[in-house]
Amino acid sequence: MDITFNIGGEAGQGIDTIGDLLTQVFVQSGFYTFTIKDFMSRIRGGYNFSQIRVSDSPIHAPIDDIDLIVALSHDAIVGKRNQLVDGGVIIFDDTIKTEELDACHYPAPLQKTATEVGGNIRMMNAAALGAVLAVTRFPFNLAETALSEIFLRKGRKVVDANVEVAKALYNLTKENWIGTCAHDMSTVKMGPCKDRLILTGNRAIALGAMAANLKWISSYPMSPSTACFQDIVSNAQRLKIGSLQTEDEIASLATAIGASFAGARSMVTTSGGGFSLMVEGLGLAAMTETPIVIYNAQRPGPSTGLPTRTEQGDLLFMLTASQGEFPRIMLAPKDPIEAFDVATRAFNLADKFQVPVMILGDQYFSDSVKNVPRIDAGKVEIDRGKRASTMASEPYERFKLTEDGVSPIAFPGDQGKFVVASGNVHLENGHITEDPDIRNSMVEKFMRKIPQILKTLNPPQVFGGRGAETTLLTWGSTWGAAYEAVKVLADKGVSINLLHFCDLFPLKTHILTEVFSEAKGVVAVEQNATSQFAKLVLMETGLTVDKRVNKYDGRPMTPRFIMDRLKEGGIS
Amino acid sequence: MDITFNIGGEAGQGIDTIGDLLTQVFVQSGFYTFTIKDFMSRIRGGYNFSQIRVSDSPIHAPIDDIDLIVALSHDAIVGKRNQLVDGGVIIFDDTIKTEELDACHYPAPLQKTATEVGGNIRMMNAAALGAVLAVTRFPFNLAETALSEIFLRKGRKVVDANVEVAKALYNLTKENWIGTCAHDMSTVKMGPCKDRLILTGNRAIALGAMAANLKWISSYPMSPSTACFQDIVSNAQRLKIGSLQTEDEIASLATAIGASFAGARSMVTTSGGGFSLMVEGLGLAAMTETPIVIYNAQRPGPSTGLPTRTEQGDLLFMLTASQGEFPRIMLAPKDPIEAFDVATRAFNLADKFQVPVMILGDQYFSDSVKNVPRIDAGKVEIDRGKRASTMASEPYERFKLTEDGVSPIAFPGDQGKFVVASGNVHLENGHITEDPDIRNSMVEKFMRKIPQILKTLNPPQVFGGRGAETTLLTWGSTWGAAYEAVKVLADKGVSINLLHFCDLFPLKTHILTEVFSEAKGVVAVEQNATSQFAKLVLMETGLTVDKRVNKYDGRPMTPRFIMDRLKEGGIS
Amino acid sequence: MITKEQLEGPQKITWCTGCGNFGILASLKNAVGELGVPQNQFVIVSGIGCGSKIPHYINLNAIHTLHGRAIAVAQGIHLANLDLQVLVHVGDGDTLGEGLGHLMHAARRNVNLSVFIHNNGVMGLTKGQFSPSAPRGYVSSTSPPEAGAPMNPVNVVAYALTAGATFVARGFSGDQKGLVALMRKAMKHKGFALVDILQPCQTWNRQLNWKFYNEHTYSLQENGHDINSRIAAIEKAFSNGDKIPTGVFYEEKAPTLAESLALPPDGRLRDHQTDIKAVQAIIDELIL
Amino acid sequence: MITKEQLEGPQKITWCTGCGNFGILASLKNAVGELGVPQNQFVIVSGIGCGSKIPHYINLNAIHTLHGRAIAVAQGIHLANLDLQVLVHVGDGDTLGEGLGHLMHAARRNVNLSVFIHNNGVMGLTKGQFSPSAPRGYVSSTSPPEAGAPMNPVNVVAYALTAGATFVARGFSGDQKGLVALMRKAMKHKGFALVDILQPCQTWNRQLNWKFYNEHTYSLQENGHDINSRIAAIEKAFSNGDKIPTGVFYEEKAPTLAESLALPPDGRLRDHQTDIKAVQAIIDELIL
Ligand SMILES: Cc1ncc(C[n+]2csc(CCOP(=O)(O)OP(=O)(O)O)c2C)c(N)n1
Ligand SMILES: Cc1ncc(C[n+]2csc(CCOP(=O)(O)OP(=O)(O)O)c2C)c(N)n1
Ligand code: SF4
Ligand code: SF4
Ligand SMILES: [Mg+2]
Ligand SMILES: [Mg+2]
Repeated sequence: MDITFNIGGEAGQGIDTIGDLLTQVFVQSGFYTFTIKDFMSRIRGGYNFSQIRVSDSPIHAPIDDIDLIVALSHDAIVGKRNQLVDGGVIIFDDTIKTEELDACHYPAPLQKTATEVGGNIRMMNAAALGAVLAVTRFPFNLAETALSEIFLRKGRKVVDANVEVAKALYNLTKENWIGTCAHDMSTVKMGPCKDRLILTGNRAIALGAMAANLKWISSYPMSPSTACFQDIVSNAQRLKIGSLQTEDEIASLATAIGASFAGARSMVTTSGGGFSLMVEGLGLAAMTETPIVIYNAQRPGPSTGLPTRTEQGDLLFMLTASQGEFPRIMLAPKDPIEAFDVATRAFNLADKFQVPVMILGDQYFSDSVKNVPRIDAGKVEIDRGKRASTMASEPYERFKLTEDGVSPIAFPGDQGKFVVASGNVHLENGHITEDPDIRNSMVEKFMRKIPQILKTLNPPQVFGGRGAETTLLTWGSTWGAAYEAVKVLADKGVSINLLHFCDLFPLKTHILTEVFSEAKGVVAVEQNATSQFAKLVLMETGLTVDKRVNKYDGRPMTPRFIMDRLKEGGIS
Repeated sequence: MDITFNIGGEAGQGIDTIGDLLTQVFVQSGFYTFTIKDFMSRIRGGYNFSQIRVSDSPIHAPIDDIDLIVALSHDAIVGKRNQLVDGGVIIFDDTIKTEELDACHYPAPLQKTATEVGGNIRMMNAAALGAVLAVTRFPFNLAETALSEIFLRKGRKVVDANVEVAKALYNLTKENWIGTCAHDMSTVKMGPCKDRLILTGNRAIALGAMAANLKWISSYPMSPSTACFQDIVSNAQRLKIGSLQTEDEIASLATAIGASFAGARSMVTTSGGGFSLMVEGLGLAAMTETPIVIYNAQRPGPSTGLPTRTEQGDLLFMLTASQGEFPRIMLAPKDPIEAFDVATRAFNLADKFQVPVMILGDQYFSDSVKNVPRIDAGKVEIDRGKRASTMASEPYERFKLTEDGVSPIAFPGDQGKFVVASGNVHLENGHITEDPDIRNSMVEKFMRKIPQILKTLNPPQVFGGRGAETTLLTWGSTWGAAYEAVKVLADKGVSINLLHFCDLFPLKTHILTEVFSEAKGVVAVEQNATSQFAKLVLMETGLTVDKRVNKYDGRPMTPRFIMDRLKEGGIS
Repeated sequence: MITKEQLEGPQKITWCTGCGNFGILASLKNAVGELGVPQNQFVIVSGIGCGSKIPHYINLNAIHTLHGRAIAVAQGIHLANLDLQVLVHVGDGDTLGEGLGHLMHAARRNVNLSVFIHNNGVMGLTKGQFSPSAPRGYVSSTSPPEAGAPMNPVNVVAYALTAGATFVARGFSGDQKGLVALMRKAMKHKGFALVDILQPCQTWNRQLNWKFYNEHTYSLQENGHDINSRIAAIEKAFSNGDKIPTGVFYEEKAPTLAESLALPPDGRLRDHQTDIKAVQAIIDELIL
Repeated sequence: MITKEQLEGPQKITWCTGCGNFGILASLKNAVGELGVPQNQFVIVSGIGCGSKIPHYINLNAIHTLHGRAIAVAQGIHLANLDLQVLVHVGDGDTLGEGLGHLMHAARRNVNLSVFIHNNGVMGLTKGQFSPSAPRGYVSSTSPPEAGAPMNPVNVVAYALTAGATFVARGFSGDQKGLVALMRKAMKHKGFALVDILQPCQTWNRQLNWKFYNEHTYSLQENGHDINSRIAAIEKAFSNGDKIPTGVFYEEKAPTLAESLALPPDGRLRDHQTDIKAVQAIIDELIL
């Protein structure tokens, strides 16, 4: 079973809620889901959709084929019709004026039923759900349990009303609708999925940060990162996290640097344009060796670009941002499960090496919803790195030259110490100098950190077994589509595997060079126009990829997109 | 003849003026000079120096050996003593308390003579000059003519007083000083140098910009770029150039983008920290295809780093700065002569391709003084690129899709046209869109510019003949030291040449790959710690250098430094 | 006179039904239409936000810039060509947060711009977070959960007055007639003119809505106010407790920035050719 | 009481002889010494400029940050540990140009900081360009050659008052006794305290020199001034024609930003451990 629902309509019509409801019903019923959100940079109107893929085995990406469309506007009827499979069905509110549609499609009285049965037009959500379930002949009792649980928090009355509306439309549909849907779920019982935690990338980062003892966040809203910030703010009171929406991104990073300098684990969230404004501050964090975590949820640029769309276009920018040279760490989680882990690791790495750690997400990663196993927050280990001894007799030196390049840290207020730092070149004690020898020592101190960092980072993962003829090379969120493409092709007998990087920089080259030498052809698959990761690999190893698959229209990568490009290149 | 003078003392003591005077006297007398300035980030006190190398053949870099030190403070006596050649002389003001120095050194009554003979302690400059000339037995009549010309602008009286002071100390020295200087210039007549224009890199950029019809500059002071901005401001009234010191660098670039959008050739000057703040604006310029020239005079980073020192540390940062992907042009002049040309080309390239053009200088390039031939401003060609026809019948589209990726430009106020631009993804007419196909077209439009740009850029230059065993690879200001090192080694019979880039990006690879394949070993010589240009070459061509020479103490590269490193690597 | 048809917007409007931006757009069309400046001499410069989409809904030269930087860009456009009538349309998040420095400094320089602030007390386009002009305690998704917006709002009229703006007014999107008059005055003013426009955000801000403004605004001009005293104007700006004053707070003739710069006599840097002989002279003066 | 010896600066001073910064440093040592706060609880945060080198000349915790960003960094330090006494030392170019937005917003939030502006009317460290507080017409290497600085100066006292600062004063480096008193008041004040310090730059600014200030300043307190009225304070701030007022302009008790944030009861985020069970509960609430 592998079925995709597309819920489309105008911004403000509640399509997100319908999508979430559907996702929840299917997860509750034991199925794997993968939901993407596609919306315009406007608050009302336009054409948005939420697309839910449901399967009885694990899934990791959206696919192009749509089985069922729920349309709340005329645009939504036509918007994705070219992706509807043969025998696919469009359910649309019967108040929408439209050209004659085949009888297989279904003008459903969504608004009407919501108002008449539920007494509230907003229950159109439940109505839509009822229609979808009826069309797919999904057993209503399964959904009923799910709905009860979902709405339970809102009280019995809300549950009953929603179930009633859904049921009304369910029954109505069974009676009235004359089409048939290719998918018959009537025999479905409970799926095998036990992963009942459904998470977006944004939320996973937020949870990871909170579990890692984040104590300060200062940010400025910017799509698609805002939800991560909001998640943390909404739990700030409960967990005692200092949070501030600053006047701009410059202040957000500067404030976070201050908080970290004073001893609080700190983070900022932003997107590329906001990160652009943080570039000078990044250098200050680096020069003062103040740990900091920066989460950049990328979107298509340059400039304002496409604010609510997806791209992996900031990799090289973040790699070299800010004047001068300094070590930094870059991580790009592939999905929400990994994101939680990455967020916790980010804080440990920042503290351990006293360098900026940057997490690269993107709108697709940030907003798409995946079901994952329960996360055990108790397992998160916290490593705050080298702390200066509390009873040293010598005057404290914040930038003591050490073998591994990392100096024991102290915070202002610590007994018997004065902590001094500067963005200027400085002595071991933090006071400024222009001495060329000390300058050299401090540069070399920075460089010594890199091999230490490399030892700590995770190697890339190989999926599909070693020694394939064709290797796909991916990083971050593109993993899912590539992973599924590899699976499909491997099943067809193609010799193909996937080399995937979460820990991007400094680049671990060991497995990379092996896999490159094993493969006849390496294909870089990236959500950008210039194959930035392939460039990074080339720059760090001299190894060139043989082919590039690029998507830069702002819409997420799909397995089909990759397979089509591979086919053009003779791989299929 | 190749002699180096080092004039050292405290900030505010006028060592710069002594250095300039010496430079001018030698240039007037027909010698080649090369002057570097070394100063601390403070206004008074400390230890600064001006170092003038004088030769009867062209010279392009400072060297480590110093023949004569003029010391106005105790620090200046000891500061460079380890670089003094055998038989070198230190002239120091006799009021400075110091340990016994060998009799070969000279405690000169500089202050005293200035006050007693000139009536003004500030004439210590002329006194120092007199002492230097006497010590080197330079014919005073040659200097006299030079001094007269130099001070002529200040009036006869000033000339006379200065000549008198210089002469007094000249004679006093001849009488009193018992040492001898290894350099005897008594037989010197006039040198062969006819290049009487003495220029810094900063000034050359300013002149080039002014000759290229720069009409708008908005900047914010930042060492070592400030002098370039100041030079333009000081001529603003005469040339009618709009100029504004803005509140910050963000505003400086944003204002310049506005001025350029409205039709005025525009520029900003800054250093790395200021450029960090311009990163978001850079993306706006790119997305709106507004021509802009950005001059970054680099200094050692990260962060505030060493404000008055030199480094080539921002190359990769500028290469990928700002979110998203877009074409840009990067140029790094090797010296003031080339800088004038680069500045004029920068504006033409910006207009022709409607992309940001970045000029990379550095403190060494910006502040060092070189003598160059007279520049003929009349030869500067101005190419403002494709202008939209004035009598088109169709509605004007600022971002019309064209074969070469460049759309005819119009400015607000042009008859019959509305010029619309946006930092968001936009239609050909400049209004915003989220359409994936248009997004793709616009990305591809950007990419189409790159091959066009490549055709227009200059290839790298090879010095020392093709086909050598060892090739030094340099960019920007490191050229001079490498050029001289190559000359010395080649004279010794070493098979060595120099491959040098001024036009850095997009990278022209033709000659590069040839030279790499000819050489047994390529050595990247860079004023940074991570060999950024070597990384760029690798990233663009897959070619790896064999050895790296790096200097990152903030002091300029010298031929000796390079030769020492080469020797360590077995090349000498 | 430019007709409504000539100004007809190139794109379909994407604002929410009932949004205060509609009233601003309508007023703008009116003011532009009747100003007597040729249509192709207007340039709209906007930031990023709901209100900053306005250039796509009216047919004029325009540049839709960055969040917070519109005033700086506009300053450059103006100085490159003094013939242009440069109008800045920006949000409150935009200009009072990210771009506050540019606003204050452009006001201080008395740059000849008309700045129209679409002031809705929220960040509309990013979904309703509190903006710098949101009231203290305003609850949104990014304010501390218990306290709401933990500070007093930016009083943009007072800020602009303190910085030295030479025309400062406040309009209300619901009073189009008044707003047109203020816009026209701002456009005619030589110097930095700012109109703070009360603009209900129908979707996010439930507090500063149509009803609230209808009940809590009053006209300065109808209630006697001396527009020639900066300090009186500041005092009025701060007197916005229960009742918010609208109308002109302050007006003054003062030298504009352009008068101090080395612009060509016709004020058109864009078409000016530097005298290359003068450049040669500058070079030759450097020759020893 | 912290002794002069304990505060002895770690580095040799690099300021020019006669610089107004010496008086500020001496006053600071005095004020810090007598405040009654343990020495290791002080943190100096500075920007970039001559005055911003002060942390190297006094023995306290310190971070020498970026041009314009000191207040934002200081805000973070303060909120991470409310025990700290956070002092911001910044230049006029620094804070009134590059960093003006941060100043205004921190004032508005009433962040508990003491901000000391080394106000010399020039950019000292970059060699004397006009700063935002240079007088109109002030000639320097980057002002239009004919006009000089082409705008009125930033009146930082008026700006801070308008933004909502709860303690605003002006001192003079030449009046150390007065300055120590103001600094001490600023440090004791709970909320955003700003002291504008008139600081002659001996090297570059020939106009705003010792003589000028000695002759053109007067004490507010000695001449009767109501420090409880914001509007009166603003009026005084603007009354700086021939005579420049010094002393306290305004003082007010008001909630600080920290009171609105979700800080732990002891105000020490730095040592707080998030209750991991609460995090688990948040996760578990998401499970269907
Ligand atoms: C540098 C930067 N930071 C953040 C954003 C995201 N952003 C877009 S619009 C907006 C807020 C808009 O608020 P406002 O200026 O009040 O305009 P409104 O939408 O309310 O009209 C923000 C924060 C951005 N585009 N650029
Ligand atoms: C982002 C940035 N821009 C510019 C500079 C260069 N810079 C260093 S100090 C300074 C001016 C300092 O003026 P002010 O703040 O008044 O301090 P003062 O030296 O007068 O004490 C400038 C522009 C910088 N360090 N960083
Ligand atoms: S969100 Fe608010 S400001 Fe934005 S368009 Fe809708 S009503 Fe208007
Ligand atoms: S330049 Fe001015 S401010 Fe800087 S140290 Fe010298 S006198 Fe003081
Ligand atoms: Mg708003
Ligand atoms: Mg200053």
